[in-house]
Formats: sequence, C-alpha cells, structure tokens
Amino acid sequence: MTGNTSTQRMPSYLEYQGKYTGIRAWILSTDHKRIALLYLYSQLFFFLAGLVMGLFMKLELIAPGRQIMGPATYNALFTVHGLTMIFLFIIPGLAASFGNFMIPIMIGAKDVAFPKLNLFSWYLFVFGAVIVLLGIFTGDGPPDTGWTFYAPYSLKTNTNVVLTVFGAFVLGFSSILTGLNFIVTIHRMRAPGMGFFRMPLFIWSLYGTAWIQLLATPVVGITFLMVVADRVLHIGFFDPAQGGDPVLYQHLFWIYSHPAVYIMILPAMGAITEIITTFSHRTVFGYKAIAMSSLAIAFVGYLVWGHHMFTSGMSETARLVFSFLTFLVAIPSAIKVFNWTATMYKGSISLEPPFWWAMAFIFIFMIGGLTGLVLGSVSTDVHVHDTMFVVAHFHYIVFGGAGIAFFAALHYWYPKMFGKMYNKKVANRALLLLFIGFNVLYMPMFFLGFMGMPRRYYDYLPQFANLNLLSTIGSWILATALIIIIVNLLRAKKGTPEEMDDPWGGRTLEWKIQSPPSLENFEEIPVIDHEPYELIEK
Amino acid sequence: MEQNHVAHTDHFDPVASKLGMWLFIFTEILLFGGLFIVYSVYRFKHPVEFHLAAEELNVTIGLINTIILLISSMTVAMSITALQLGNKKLTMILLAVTLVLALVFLVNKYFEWGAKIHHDIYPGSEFLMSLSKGDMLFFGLYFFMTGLHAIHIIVGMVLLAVVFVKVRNGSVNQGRVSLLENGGLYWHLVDLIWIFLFPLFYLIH
Amino acid sequence: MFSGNTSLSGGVDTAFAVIIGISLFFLIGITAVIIYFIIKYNKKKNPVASEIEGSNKLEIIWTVIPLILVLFMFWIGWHSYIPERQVPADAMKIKVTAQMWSWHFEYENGKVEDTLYVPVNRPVVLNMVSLDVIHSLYIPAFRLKEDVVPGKTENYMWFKPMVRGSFDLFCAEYCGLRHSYMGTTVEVVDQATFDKWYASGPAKIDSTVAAVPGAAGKLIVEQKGCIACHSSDGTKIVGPSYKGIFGHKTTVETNGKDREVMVDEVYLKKSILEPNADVVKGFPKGSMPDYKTQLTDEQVGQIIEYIKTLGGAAEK
Amino acid sequence: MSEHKNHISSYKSQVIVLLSLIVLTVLTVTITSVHLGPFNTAAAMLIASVKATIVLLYFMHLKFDEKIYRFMVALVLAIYVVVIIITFFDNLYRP
Ligand code: HEA
Ligand code: HEA
Ligand code: HEC
Ligand code: CUA
Ligand SMILES: [Cu+2]
Repeated sequence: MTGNTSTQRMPSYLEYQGKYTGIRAWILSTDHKRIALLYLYSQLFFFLAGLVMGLFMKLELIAPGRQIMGPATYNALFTVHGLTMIFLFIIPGLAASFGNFMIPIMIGAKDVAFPKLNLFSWYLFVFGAVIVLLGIFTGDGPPDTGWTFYAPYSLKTNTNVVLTVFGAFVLGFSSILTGLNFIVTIHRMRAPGMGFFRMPLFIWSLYGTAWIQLLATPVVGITFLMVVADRVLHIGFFDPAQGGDPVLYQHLFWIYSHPAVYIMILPAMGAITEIITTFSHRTVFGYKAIAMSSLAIAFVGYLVWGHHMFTSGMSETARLVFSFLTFLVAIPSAIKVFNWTATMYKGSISLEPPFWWAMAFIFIFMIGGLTGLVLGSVSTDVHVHDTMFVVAHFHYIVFGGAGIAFFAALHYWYPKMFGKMYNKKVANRALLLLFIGFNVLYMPMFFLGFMGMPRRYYDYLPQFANLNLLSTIGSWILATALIIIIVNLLRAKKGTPEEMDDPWGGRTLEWKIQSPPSLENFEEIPVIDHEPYELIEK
Repeated sequence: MEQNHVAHTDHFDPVASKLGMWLFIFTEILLFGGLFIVYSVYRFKHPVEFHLAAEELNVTIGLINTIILLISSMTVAMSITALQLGNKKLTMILLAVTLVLALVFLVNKYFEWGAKIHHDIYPGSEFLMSLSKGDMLFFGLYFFMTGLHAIHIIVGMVLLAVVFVKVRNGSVNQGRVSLLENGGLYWHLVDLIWIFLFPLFYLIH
Repeated sequence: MFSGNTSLSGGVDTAFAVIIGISLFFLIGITAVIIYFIIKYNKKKNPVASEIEGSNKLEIIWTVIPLILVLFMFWIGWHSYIPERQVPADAMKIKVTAQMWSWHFEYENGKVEDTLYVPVNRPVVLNMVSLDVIHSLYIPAFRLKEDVVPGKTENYMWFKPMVRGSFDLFCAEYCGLRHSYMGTTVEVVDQATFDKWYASGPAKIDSTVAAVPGAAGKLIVEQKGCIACHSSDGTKIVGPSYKGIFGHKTTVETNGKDREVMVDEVYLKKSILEPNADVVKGFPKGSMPDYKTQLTDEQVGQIIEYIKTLGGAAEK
Repeated sequence: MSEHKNHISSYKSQVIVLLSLIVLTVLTVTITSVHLGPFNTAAAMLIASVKATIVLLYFMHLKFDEKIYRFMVALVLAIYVVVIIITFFDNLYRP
C-alpha cells in the first residue's frame, strides 16, 4: 500500500493553480473533484429552490379554501417543485457530486476516463436547467401538468410545456453521458490489483446506477421528443383525437421513470453502506450480497414500471405481471437492510454525526419502502393511488431516503472534500430536529391518503383539515432544522492535517490520501493487495 | 495498465474510447427502441390501416436506399482495414465514397418526402387529418422515425468528415485508428436502424 | 373506518391490514435490533470489533423468508382485486361521462344527473368515458378508483353498496385548473326511494318552470358542465361569466388579430359550437371544449335564452 | 481487460458480407410481395434480425473483439425485448 500521508503534502485541488484563475479555474477545469463541487453547488441551489416551493405549497394547504395563491399558481408550483427536485436535484443526486468526487479516488485513479466529457455533462446539465427555467419565466407561464406530463392534458394545456420538456430532454443527455463516463472509468481505470470484487460498495452501486442511466434515459428522451412533436407538428402520437393512446404515453414515461427512482436510491444505498461500515470499524457483512443486490435492483427495476398504472385501464394480465414483479424488486432492498444491520453486529460503533444520519436513513427508508409494498399490491393501490399516500411514500423514500443520504454523505466526506470539520454537537441536534420535523410533515399524509384525499389537490374537504394543519407545522420544523444544518456546514473550521486526513478511521482508499486531496489524488498509483474493507495495520 | 505521472495530459486509451462508443450506441438503440415500441403497439391496433397506408410508400426508393446504406457500411469497414494496413490514400478515398453515398441517400429521402408533402401528406396537414386514425399514426411515425434517422445520418456524416480531415493531416493514422473505428461503429448503427425501418415501413403488404 | 361499505371493500381492508401488519413487524423488529446493537456494540463497551465477513446461511434465510412474505402479500392483494373486475350479469348499468371538471351519470332510461344515485344491495356497473383529458373516478369509501381515459371505452368499475349514506366521489387524476373541485357524491338509498327517484324520468322541466324564460337553458348549462367554467354572477372562473354579456361589445381574437364584436345570438352560437374561432381577450385559447357533437340547435337556443336573462342589453 | 489484439478484416471478407446482405435484402422484398398473411411480418423481421446480426458481428467487429462486448450487446437487446414483451402484456390482453 503506497499512500502519501506521511510524505510531503501537495497543494490541494482547491489551491492548485492551473492555467486559469478565478471563476474560470472552476468552470473550465476538467478535474473530477472540481466538477463534483460544481455539481454539488448547483444541486444544492436547486434543492433549496424546490424546498421553498414545497414550503409555499404546504402553506397553501394549511386550511381548506384559498390561503395565499390561486389554483393556477398551486398547479404550477407542484409541477415545478417536482421537476426541480427530480431532474435537477435527485437524479444527478449522489452520483454526479459524490460519485464524481469519489470514483477515481476509491478505485485508485487520477481522474475519470473522459475528463472533458465530464465537464461537458455539467454544461449540459446547466444548459438543461436554464431551458427549464426559461420555460417557467417566459411564454405562457410555467407548465401545470405535474412532473409526469401525462398526455393528453400536456398536449392541451396552454402553458409552456414544450420548453420544459425539451429542457428535461437535455438533462437526460447529461445524465446519460455521466453514466457512460462512470462505466468506462470503472472498467478501465481501476488501480492494479483492484479486481471488480475489491471495489468499495459505493462504486458497485454507482456501476448499477450508471447502467440504468444509460439504458433507461433514452426512452424518456424520445418520449419527450414525441410530446414536443405532438404539440408543435400535431402528429398525434398520444392524442386520442388522432388515434394516439394516452396509456402508451404512461408506459413510455414509466419505463424510464421507475428505473429512475433506482437511479436516485442506489448511490444513496452505496453511501450508507460505506458509512455504516466505517463507523462500525469492521469489515462489511455480506460484501457479495450487497454488490449483487445493486445489480439485481438495477435490472429487475426495469420491469416493474406498470405499478404506476394499476388504475389506468391496463389489461388485467398486465396488472398481474407488474404487481408480481414489483414485489420481487423489494427483495434486494431487503437484503441490503439486513446486511447493514448485520454489519453493526459485534462492531465497535462510534457515534459520530454521519452515523446518526445513516440511522435516520435506514428508519425512514424502511417506512418509505414498506409503504411501497402497500402500493405494489393491486387492490390496495387502487384505493391509495394518486392520493396523499403516494405523496407520503415518495417523500419518505426520495427525500427521506435519497435526500437524507445526500446529507449523510456530505457530513461523511466533508472533511475529505474541504479539509474542514463542522460542529458535531450542533450537527447531531439539528438532525434530531430534522427527524422530528420530517415525520410530523409526512406521516399525516399517509393517513390523509388512506382517508381518500387525492394528490395535486389545491383545495380539500373539511374532514382533511386537521391532519393538513399538522403537516404544515411539520414543514416549519423541518425548515428550521435544514437551515441550522446548512449554516453549521458553512461554519465548519479548518482542522489539522492529522485530524482531517482520516477523521473517522475509514478503510477505503480515500482515507489513505491527504485532505483535501491533491490535484492528482495519488502521487503514485497504489497497488491493491487486500480486500476492500480489510483492516490494514498502519 | 500504464499510467503516466502527469494526469490530465491526454492519456490515450483506445479500449476506453471504444467501450464508450459502444455504450453510446446502446443509448441510441434504446432511443429508437422507444419508437419501435410505439410503432409496434399502433400497428397491432390498426393492422389494416397500416397495411393500406404502407402501399403509398415507394418500395423501389426504399430498396435503393437500403442498398446504398449497405454499401456505405462496407466502404467504412474497408477504410478501417485500409488504414490498419497503412494505406492512407485508400482510406481517404473510401471515406469520401461513404460520404457521397450518404449524400445520395439524403437526396433520395428528400425526393421521397417531397413527393409525400406534395400529395398533402405531412404531419398536421388537412388531408392527413381527414384520413383514418391508423393512417395518421402511420404517417406520423413514418415522418418522425425516418426524420430522426436522417438526422443521425447527418450527424454520422459530420463525424466521418472530421475523421476524414484527421486522416488527411495524420492525427488519425495506422498507429491510432481509434477515432476512425468509432466513427465506423456509429455509421454501422445508422445502417442497423435502417435495416429495421425498411421492412417495417415499406414492406407491409 | 368505513369498512364494509360495499360487498368487496372488506377484502381490500383485510389486504391493507395484512400488508401493513407485516411491514410494522419488520419496521419495529429491525429498529429494535439496531438500537440494541448501537447500545451493545458501542465503542466504549466494545472497543475491538470482530471482523465477520458474512454468512451464506443468513443470506439465504433473509432472502427466502421475505420472498415468501412478499409472495403472500402479492397473493392477497391480487385475490381481493380479481372480483373487482368481474361484473355480475345483473348489474345496473350507468354511463359516466367525465369532462373538465364535472361528472355526468346517465341512467338507462335517459335520466342524467351530476350526483350518483344508486340503490343499496344492488350491483351497479359504471361504464366511463371522457370527453377531454384523463380523469379518474374515485370513491374512497368503496376503495375503488379507475381512470377515465379519452378515446377508450373499456374503463369500467362495479360495486354493490351495502350501507346507505352519502359518500364522497373525487376526481383523482390531475386534469387541470379545477381538478380539486371536480367532486360530487354517491347517494346510496334504499330501493324504494331509488325507484321513486328513477321513475321521475329524464330530467324534464315541468310546465310551470318551463314558462320562466331561460329555465331550460339553465338546466342544460348545469348538466353539460358549463358551470364548471362559467358563472352566472359575474365571477370569472375559467371562462368569462355569462352575467351581463349579452348585447355588449367584447374584444375577441380571431386568427391572431384582435377585433370588437357584438355579443348577439349569432356570436353566442358560434362561441359555443366553435369556441376556438373567436377567443375572448384575456382567456386562453383551447380551454373550452367544442360542443358541436353534444348540443342540438334547440339546446343551444335555450342556452342563449338563458344567457339573455342574465342581464346585459336590457339593463342599460 | 487485456489489450485487444488487432484483427484486420480482409477486403474480400467485407465484400462477401455486403453481398450476403444485399441478397438478404432482395429476399425480403420478394418474400413480402407474395401473400403469406401474418408470416410476412415474421419473415421480414427474421431476415432483418439476421442482417443485423451480420452487421454486428462482421462490420461492427463483435466477432473479433473481446467477449465482453458481445455480452453487453446481448444483455441490452435482451432487456429491450423483455420490455417489449411486457408492454404487450397490456395491449394484447385489453378487452
Ligand atoms: C428513491 C425513489 C424510490 C424508491 C427507491 C422507491 C421504491 C419502491 N416503490 Fe416507489 N415511488 C417513488 C419513488 C421511489 N420508490 C416515486 C417518486 C413515486 C411517485 C411517482 C409519481 O406518481 O409522481 C413512487 C410511486 C410508487 C408506486 C405507484 C403508486 C401509485 O401511483 O399508485 C408504487 C407501486 O407499486 C411504488 C412501489 C415501490 C416499491 C415496491 C419500492 C421498493 O423498491 C421498496 C423496497 C424497500 C423495502 C421493501 C424496505 C426495506 C426492507 C425491509 C425493511 C425488510 C423487510 C422487507 C420485506 C419483508 C419485503 N412506488
Ligand atoms: C427530492 C425530492 C423532494 C423533496 C426534497 C421534497 C420536499 C418537499 N415537498 Fe415535495 N414533491 C416531490 C419531490 C420532493 N419534495 C415530487 C417529485 C412531487 C410530485 C410533484 C407532482 O405531483 O408532479 C412532490 C409533491 C409535493 C406535494 C404534493 C402536491 C400535491 O399533490 O398536491 C407537496 C405538498 O405538500 C410537497 C411538499 C413538500 C415539502 C413541504 C417539502 C419539504 O421537504 C420542504 C421543506 C422546506 C424546507 C426544509 C425549506 C428549507 C428552507 C431553507 C433552507 C431556506 C433557505 C433558503 C435560501 C437560503 C434560498 N411536495
Ligand atoms: C373547460 C372550461 C369550459 C367549459 C366546460 C365551457 N367553457 Fe365556455 N368558455 C371557456 C373559456 C376559457 C372561454 C373564453 C375563451 C374562448 O372564447 O374560447 C369561453 C367562452 C365562452 C363563450 C363566449 C363568452 C363571451 O364572453 O364572449 C360562451 C357563450 C361560452 N363559453 C359558452 C359555454 C357553454 C354553453 C358551455 C357548456 C355547454 C361552455 N361554455 C363550457 C371555458 C369553458
Ligand atoms: Cu378530473 Cu381531475
Ligand atoms: Cu415505480
């Protein structure tokens, strides 16, 4: 094992002086670490924008009737909120930011396979985001179709669907190219001695993710193009007046968008695996099972899209098949949860903030996932489909799962990325507040859904008032907690190199190099002669 | 694997770029894949209309275009062989032939579309709107799919033209055929898609 | 809560109970184990970890047991679902028409209502069509929901209500501006009440009312769902209010050009039958469905009569 | 992954490939012009698949490259086919 911890320190990637200075040193840099930070900042920006919209929606729903906005604004809000959160925050998600940062380091390489393509992907991402934003502020106003763009409503509405959909198409290509880059990197750039089964599990999860990005995204890309063609050229692919089949649109949309939910959650699961293993200070339990379950999720996840369409008038046979496959895809997730728990068995657990974040993740993810089973069963889904129950399910699993894992990863790798440490006490307390706020906000939605309150409802009947009020109060608690968390991260302090290089006692490669890493990560490419989580005496 | 000490200098890995090209081809396959799903569902729903509408298309033009594309596929493949054998001049000739064939394909397509549009058959035209739903879908798909394919031809031509220039100035050469190989792979993909488009649109009798 | 409202809703509730029960078991169980591990294998208590790499036996156990459980959940969900799709032969047929943002229920004798009246203890089948975009008919108390997809005629649902009462009916598929207001109720009444109501025949205007000018038009406007977008009291909903428009000038956009028109009978008729020809300024084009196939000339005439009664030229 | 050994296809083999592709093309056109009912489409698709395989194996060099490429192509096509089949579970069985 050749690290450079004890030898002389190199200027970090943050300080490194290249050809350019100032902002150009960032936006023209092909260094995977700088690109990762570009993604991180843009994602956090969109995340905050989306959150504020969520907050306004909850404010509107605090009581029946009109509070602060009309129905048109509300409809536009949940559409843009969904779009921002899904396409601009959680689909690039952990892969684009932490994946970009960590893949080369964790496999012992100096960069990704195609650094320029990597930068290009970020530009596409920004370009797509700008188009989406243009769609909001120009023409006939923001789209009001929901993030699903269901035809034929999306063909009929007067709002700016074309621009938005086209923006999403561009974002899709950014995602595809990132996935492509990662696959090639993982195949070609592993350090000598690092076989596939010596890669950290975060890398495995990103590998699975990359395949989904590559194979599912083009389907929605072409679907979005068809929507544009329908609106602009009146081809009528999905317009029933011209023979188009709206249900076919839903098939195509979900052929992508179901696998997309695994694009969101797989990297999250990978990061959680790393965190739990590190803080248990032992090797991971069931390495192969976890690695293979990532691939299983990636590939079985392709075949279950129809569970979003149980009430659409699909044939009964299709409902049967999709329900069955949906239940099968829950198994690999279950395997992961069990292995995480087993990894803590006979460990030596240090209770640092990232560990608590991981625990919050497991709990909330379990609720989200288990309610997914209620949705996967046909007769129960028929009742709760398109109600607040679904909204609760996916906030639990998207925000509570992928979103919380994003912050868990941020707390875990923060010292590595910036060489700074936040206030741990504040971090723990804010997390507790977030946990409470989260459950107060979304738990009532399960009951609302079960009682029959449909989603995307601007106004509702009096019997739903109390739970909605409770939920709105939860959103304020959550907001407070998030503000504290972000401020705490911003106020992090520089630590000494000895503390920052390996603050947690991690065993994967990133903890063997200096914090923040130097431009080339490794002065000398390491030769790997041990298992990924094996204990190496220093 | 050799790794030089200065990162970010163009470390050149032909295997990586080939793998990358293949992965890109997969996304293209699925891009058209989505359309083929739409096609098969609508054809399944409107078999008779699709059948009748297809009669409108000219099999001969389709056949000629198929053969043109097949030949161009071969010339690209040959140009790779030529470069591998170090015959730069032949490589350039073969690439030029490929580009010319691609152009002929597009010209043919232009006349074919032109004839349709002349007969008031184009997406959104009043005449088309007066036809049955199956007809509207058939021609909608026809224009959209062959149109997207034509765009791919154009992209492929640009790519091959770039390769042509690079072969001429020597940055793509016997020791470094990677770019030509990848350009070729892309061109074959375009051919591959046409192999399915042709029977699906022209040959439903 | 409202269990047993139909002959099948009890089965669905059982499926809920079973799936949620198993889920709670795992949620609480795993959480408990994790808390126990955190306490027991805390760094302070257990400074040195044991390096355990895994156990194939355990992996198999925790693959197979959940597998069996999910197969069971699948079965119970499917089992309680199949009967929902098997319509009894003697079911009473009701045709449901959905449009932005209203429901219409047409009975076999031609009676059309915007509230769903059904007799208790008798199977009812709803055959549903949509005139514009996708809607979804949702009766929470019955645990039933089915989308209404335009261009499709095979969307249906059936139920046999077991208790009398009034139940909410929602539109559950997002369908535009007033999606959240596209609700009504299901009134489950006993057979006698239903028969009496049913026998009153297709909604006609009896002669006393018919004498009032515009009464017939008012009824059509309510039944055809115009009131979802047009008020009669001057408030702007989606389209312009009918109040006081007749006999006044208004600005419309025709083929992209603004022009002034007089709201008279000819104009009104055109607005109803070809709403996109002249679009009132300040309102989006394409919102209003065209009613060419749905309204007879006589009906259009009655609507115009009604609009006239809402003031306009007469007042000034 | 080992560095790939350079297999250079001969001009002759490429001409043979082209000729077989053209023969197959002409074959589809003739087959589909006789009336075979549903078998027309089946035959057309079968021949198209054969042609595609030839292009993949020879022109796109899969036959001479490392196994991993063949494996990936097969995987992608398999997923795609399964997706189509599952889509048809809906359309085939609609009432
Ligand atoms: C990160 C994203 C994410 C993830 C990972 C999931 C995971 C799952 N989802 Fe979710 N889902 C969404 C995001 C996600 N979902 C979104 C955004 C929507 C709404 C889209 C919209 O309409 O706008 C949605 C909607 C949705 C529906 C459609 C609802 C409807 O509209 O009617 C369904 C139906 O089956 C479903 C099911 C599932 C299932 C079965 C899983 C499974 O993968 C979950 C597996 C996890 C577990 C099972 C928990 C852990 C395991 C244990 C604790 C062990 C014990 C387990 C067993 C005994 C099995 N989801
Ligand atoms: C990652 C995904 C994600 C996240 C994190 C969230 C977060 C939130 N969402 Fe989101 N939501 C979606 C994804 C997400 N949502 C999607 C995909 C939909 C479906 C859209 C559709 O139907 O098409 C949806 C729909 C949806 C609805 C349903 C609308 C309806 O059907 O009627 C509601 C309703 O309450 C809601 C609310 C919220 C709230 C209150 C939050 C809260 O978490 C927000 C809490 C707010 C804060 C914590 C604010 C923090 C504030 C600051 C930090 C201030 C600092 C600011 C600056 C410095 C600028 N969301
Ligand atoms: C989905 C909403 C919607 C429904 C339902 C609807 N309309 Fe409209 N209507 C509009 C809108 C929007 C406009 C203004 C734009 C336009 O002229 O197309 C309009 C315009 C009109 C006008 C012209 C008004 C004026 O001020 O010049 C008349 C008359 C009218 N509608 C009658 C009807 C009748 C009668 C029905 C039912 C049989 C009906 N509408 C149903 C949305 C609707
Ligand atoms: Cu109709 Cu929502
Ligand atoms: Cu899903």
